[in-house]
Amino acid sequence: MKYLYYPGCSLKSTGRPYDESLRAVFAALGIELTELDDWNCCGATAYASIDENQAFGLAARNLAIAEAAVTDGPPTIVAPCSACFLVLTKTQRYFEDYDHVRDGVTRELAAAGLTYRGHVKVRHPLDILIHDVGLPAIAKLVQHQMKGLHVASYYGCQVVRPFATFDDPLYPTSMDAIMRSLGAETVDWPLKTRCCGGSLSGTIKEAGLRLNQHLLVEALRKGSDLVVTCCPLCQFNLECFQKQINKNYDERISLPIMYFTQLMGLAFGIPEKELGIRRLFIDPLPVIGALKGGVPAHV
Amino acid sequence: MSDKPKVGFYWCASCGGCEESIVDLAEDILGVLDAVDIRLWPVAMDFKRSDVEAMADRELAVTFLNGAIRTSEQEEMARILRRKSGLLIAYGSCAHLGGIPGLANQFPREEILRFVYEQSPTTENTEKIRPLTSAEDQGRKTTLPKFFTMVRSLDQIVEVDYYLPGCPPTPKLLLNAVTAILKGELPPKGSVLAPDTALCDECPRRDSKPVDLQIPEFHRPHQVVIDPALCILSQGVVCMGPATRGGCEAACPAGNMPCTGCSGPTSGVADQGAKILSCLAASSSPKEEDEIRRVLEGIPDPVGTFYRYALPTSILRRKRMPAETPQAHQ
Amino acid sequence: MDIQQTSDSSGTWQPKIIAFFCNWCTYTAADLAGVSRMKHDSHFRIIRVMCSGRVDPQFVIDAFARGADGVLIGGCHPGDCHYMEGNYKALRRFHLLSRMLMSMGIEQDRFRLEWISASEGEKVRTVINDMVRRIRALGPLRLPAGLAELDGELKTREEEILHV
Amino acid sequence: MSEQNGEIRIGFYVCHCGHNIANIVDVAAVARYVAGLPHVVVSREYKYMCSDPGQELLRQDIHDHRLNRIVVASCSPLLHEQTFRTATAKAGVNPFYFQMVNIRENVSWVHEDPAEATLKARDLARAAVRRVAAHKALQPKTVSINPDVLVVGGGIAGIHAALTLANAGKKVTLVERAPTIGGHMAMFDKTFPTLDCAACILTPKMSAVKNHPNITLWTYAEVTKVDGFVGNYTVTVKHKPRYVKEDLCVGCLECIDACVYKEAKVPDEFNRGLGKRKPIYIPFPQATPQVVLIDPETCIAVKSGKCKRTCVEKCDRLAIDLDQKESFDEITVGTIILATGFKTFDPKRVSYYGYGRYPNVYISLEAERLINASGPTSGELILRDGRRPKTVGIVHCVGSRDKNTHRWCSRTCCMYSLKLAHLLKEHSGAEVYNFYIDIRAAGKAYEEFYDKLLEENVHFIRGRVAEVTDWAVIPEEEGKLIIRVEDTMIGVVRRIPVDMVVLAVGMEPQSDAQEVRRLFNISCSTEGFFLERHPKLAPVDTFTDGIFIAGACQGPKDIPDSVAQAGAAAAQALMLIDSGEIKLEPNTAYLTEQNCSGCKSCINLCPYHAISYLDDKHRASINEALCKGCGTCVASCPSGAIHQNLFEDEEIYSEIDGLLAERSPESTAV
Repeated sequence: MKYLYYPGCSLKSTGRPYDESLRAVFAALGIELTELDDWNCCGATAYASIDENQAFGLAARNLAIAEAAVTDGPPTIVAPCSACFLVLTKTQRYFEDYDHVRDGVTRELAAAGLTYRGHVKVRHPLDILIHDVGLPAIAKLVQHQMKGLHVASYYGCQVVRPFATFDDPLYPTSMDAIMRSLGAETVDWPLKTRCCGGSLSGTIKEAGLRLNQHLLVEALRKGSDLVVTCCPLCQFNLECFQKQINKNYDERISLPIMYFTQLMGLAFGIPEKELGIRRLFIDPLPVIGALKGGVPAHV
Repeated sequence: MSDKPKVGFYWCASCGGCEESIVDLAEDILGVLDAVDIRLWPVAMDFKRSDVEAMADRELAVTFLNGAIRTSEQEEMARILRRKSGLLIAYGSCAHLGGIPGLANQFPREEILRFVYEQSPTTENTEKIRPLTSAEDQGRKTTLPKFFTMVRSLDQIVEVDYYLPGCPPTPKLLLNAVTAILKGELPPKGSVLAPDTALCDECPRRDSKPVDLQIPEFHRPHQVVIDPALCILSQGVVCMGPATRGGCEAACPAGNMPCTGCSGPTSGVADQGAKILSCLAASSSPKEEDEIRRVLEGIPDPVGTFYRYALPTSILRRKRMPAETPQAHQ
Repeated sequence: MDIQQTSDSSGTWQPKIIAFFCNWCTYTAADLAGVSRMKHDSHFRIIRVMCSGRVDPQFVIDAFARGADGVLIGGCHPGDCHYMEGNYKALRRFHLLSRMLMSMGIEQDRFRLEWISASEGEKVRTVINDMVRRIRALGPLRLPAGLAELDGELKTREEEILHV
Repeated sequence: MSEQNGEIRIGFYVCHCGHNIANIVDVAAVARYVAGLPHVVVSREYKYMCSDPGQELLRQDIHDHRLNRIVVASCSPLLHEQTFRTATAKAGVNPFYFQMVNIRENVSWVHEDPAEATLKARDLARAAVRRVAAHKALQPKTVSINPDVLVVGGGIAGIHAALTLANAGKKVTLVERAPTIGGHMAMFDKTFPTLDCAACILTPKMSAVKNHPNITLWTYAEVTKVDGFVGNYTVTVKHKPRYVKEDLCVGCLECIDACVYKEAKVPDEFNRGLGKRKPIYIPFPQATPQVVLIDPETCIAVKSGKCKRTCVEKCDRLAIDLDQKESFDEITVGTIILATGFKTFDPKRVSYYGYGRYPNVYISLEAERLINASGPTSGELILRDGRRPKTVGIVHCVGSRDKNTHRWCSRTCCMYSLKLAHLLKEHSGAEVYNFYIDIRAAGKAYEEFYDKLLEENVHFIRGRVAEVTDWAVIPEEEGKLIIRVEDTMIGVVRRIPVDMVVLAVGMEPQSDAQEVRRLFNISCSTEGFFLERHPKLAPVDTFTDGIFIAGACQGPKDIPDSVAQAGAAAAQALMLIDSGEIKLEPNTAYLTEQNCSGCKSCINLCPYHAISYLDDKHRASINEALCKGCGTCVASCPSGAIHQNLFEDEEIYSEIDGLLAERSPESTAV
């Protein structure tokens, strides 16, 4: 399996553990990821509300160079960041569905000497793992069964809404399925796609923290040992504001929040250095290592 | 001066095969010569255009004109002979349908000239000299006919009374025509002087064709050994017989070659190629789209195969060449 | 007098598309589009036939030769044909015919076969709008005009020829 | 009146259809334009051509102006072609000298620019005028109607249709794929708005079907093949093996007690898995026919052969046959009524309502069984976790009125939700909440029933439920299911904790509706329900003559509507049967022998084997009785020797030419 890889800005900065663990895990699964050469911002900013044409044009530039980059078969972009995935998917959809967007994008790209024919498929790692790789192949690589580990899979709002391309928009299950194939137990919590506070945490802090708190409290109430997620912003919010939440709302929360690919990596026996575990603020290894059949301390 | 009906033979864009076919009458030609007085036959006797122009209108009882119309000279002779002839008969595929020369209607005029005068392997023409329609040399003016943009059948130039189909027409058809003319037993004006049923009717292999024929693959004649007893189409080789007028007694299938359609369609069909295409595609067996595409690729050149003789008289007549502006002549 | 059909009221060129729709699926779908008031481009004209299998390639060629800029055939989805297999015959003819048309200089986008079931009124709208869009991009085909211009090279007045 | 000395005299009529056409198309301009076309003697516009005065106008003109061709530009030929043909024939002109132009569905209803629309209308009119000039007089073929009828589906609609026909003395075969007739209605406890018990009104009709001398009842059977045409259908029916001889079993049920399974272990279909049954079972006490059957998936004997076969020993009538195989019957009928019913929406598709995740979330049919005296809990309202609910929430419009699932209103949910609210309260004294978008109580005594419920102080909260969750944010919510909803009456988002949630699931087409549609050669509408010939004027006819539809297979319906439609379908069938014969559209293919070369290309193209090869003449020959008029052979004949009535090459060419002609009318010579 070969795919073009679109990391986006997050995975180059706050989301580096996601980038590192994803590459490691995909490599272990024999999936070849080629980073899209000269990719640019997906446009997941206020841009769209300022100039739609240029915003679409910005995102479409990535699609255009991806299309040019692949000669055999339809090019597929893997976009792990929820925001990138959403924006690129939206751009592709609108390009297909609306003449004015198609014309706009074509104009914008022409200015940059580019053309886009609309053949690129934008896909999420979860989609690839479930539909292309398949759970049996994942289970086969597991060296350390995550037996007895209670995992809450947290999807956030963007990967499955509004374009539910590969999973249920309100009650997705793909990440849960993957976690179970690692031997872990998944908690059935109803908040898996509820807002993590998003950018509110930086603007209207109180509102952001409240939303954030709901998720953490419910995850614990459902008996989770840790939370896995597939979104850099969610991971950041849930992990980094725990102290503040404990202070403001008199909670005692200390819940590891990691990328689902990191847990996969550990289960596959990939050294934690290659998975960016040390980059996390709340070390998940104790709770995982404590498990029978879990990851030995030395990795 | 004899009072035998005067007859003319003339050729335009043709290979000469039609002229041959007249001699193919063998000893029967003597009977014909007793009955008629041949006044015009460039292949056999000298002639001057002025002699023809000097003839009284309708002086020739019948003119058999073969060949398609590709040059201004051919157009002019056609018009003159129309005027000088009581009956004008389009003789052979080229005059009747446009014929093999008609396949040139797939190419721009310029491309044809360039190939012939510059690019063909046997040509040395470094100065890229092209013929002119008129040139002066020491006060002497010489002219050449104009090379038209497209090939036309005779009836696209002048009114034609009868058609003798075939490449070339068989002696039998010619003899029947001559006899009919002499006896004055002619069918309605504009008729093709051959049966109005398709070739299969007289094909020796007819009965070997299965009623439930489905064609799984198409082959070109050189790719298979054709069984001499079986229907050629049933062997997956394209045979134009079903869409081609009979009268030749299936000469080609009898000689173990598929019919290529030289006699054109029957009167019920406007476009010979479209009809055989419709019939063959429908009778092929695949159902999956990719499989359909693959099997039909077995007919690599639909135009050359289905319109080998009748392109200029088909509904489309000529390939569309949007780039090409209508020819402004030198 | 007759309005020049090639152009709209504002005088700009408008395509002419002939659509052969089968009675049972696509024609019914077009009716449904009507009943559902699905507005779409007007530059096509429907000819109703009982089955897409009735569409003789001669009709398609004739339509082009008479000035159509595009020809659309609409039939039932494979397996749905009211006459069991007519649409398969149409499909096979379509593939060979569109290849033939292309080598005669008629672009692929000008000749189209679509499966539209009686329930797909929306598809009638999208297919027609899309086809009109593509043909606008290609511009006019003008086969009749083209041939007429070529015939301009002929001498029609015998006096020019006969010096007697 | 035929052509005097071959002269063609055309009358053209453009219809306003009230404003439907006239608002967009300049009908006057069209009439003026057509008046200038060759052979057109009369060209008029009129408000409603299909009205009596409109048809009278036709008749009068034909008489006064010796017209011998008629063109009407109005709606779709699928709607009114017959009307105008008849009018033409009444005036003494062969009905096939008529041509219709569709300028409503194909023009005024789909285009907005009046200039473009008018231009298109002119083109279509000009094409029709040219076409009609090429028309030929035709005589339609008539075929006789076999009086026997096939009814597919044994729900209330099928039952009612079968009984109606049988009582009219017609022989009916009723085919039902389940082991018993009764359909969904048999699962209901009571029916709205009268609250009379479903079983009490249904079971008499079920046994009436079983015992009627004119009805052959085939349950556990499916139609696998349909050949022929109106009046003369040949139908193949597959009988699935019951492993019990239907004619010998008397339904004593002793075999069930005798089964080696002492306890019922298999989830039982009729009770929606809320109850259990044994591998050998009878679907429910009043099942019709009263015949047990064996489920091969769970019966040890059928599966492995290793079983004491106590059931076989027990049956002294030797009715049990563990080696039974499927068998086939072929019947001939003249007409067919499809009453194949509906399927309930699967709420797993709307994951946020928690069905399948939270045990105490039920669908309405399950609730019906829970409160049904003959249900798994014998009418006691006991939840899956054994508790008895103190609060119940009924969520309306689950899988209805929702772009993400089904856009349509399922029409029955409001009323059955009200009914369930009443019954649940009655059975358990629980607080009952209804969460609704609108209460649609359009029906005799329906609104009154709604009022009654309001007085029974059932709670009504107007708002679409966002989610059902067990996410408790306050102690009171612990252990409950919380229904999150915006109460649009007071404009706040509310969280209502309940013990039991009932999802009022909507109605959708049967999962195999598409296969059935193909089998019977009819169409489906966008939603996937069977398509009626006309939504108002032919609601139980289909586009295939002799095949009618009744009940929820055509769209969501409650019992009264289904029964009404079943009656209507039966009446339509009777109309055909009693008229004894039907005129067929004369669009068949024919051969001009002198042009046929005997190339045999056409023979294999005909799916109906209507074309044969005459070995003596070496020519093809078409049997017009077998020809259905698709025209595929016509398009293929490489000699142009095959022609099609109503769709002659010449007619289509003149239509093409007419559509594309740009010459001014004065010079348009046909």
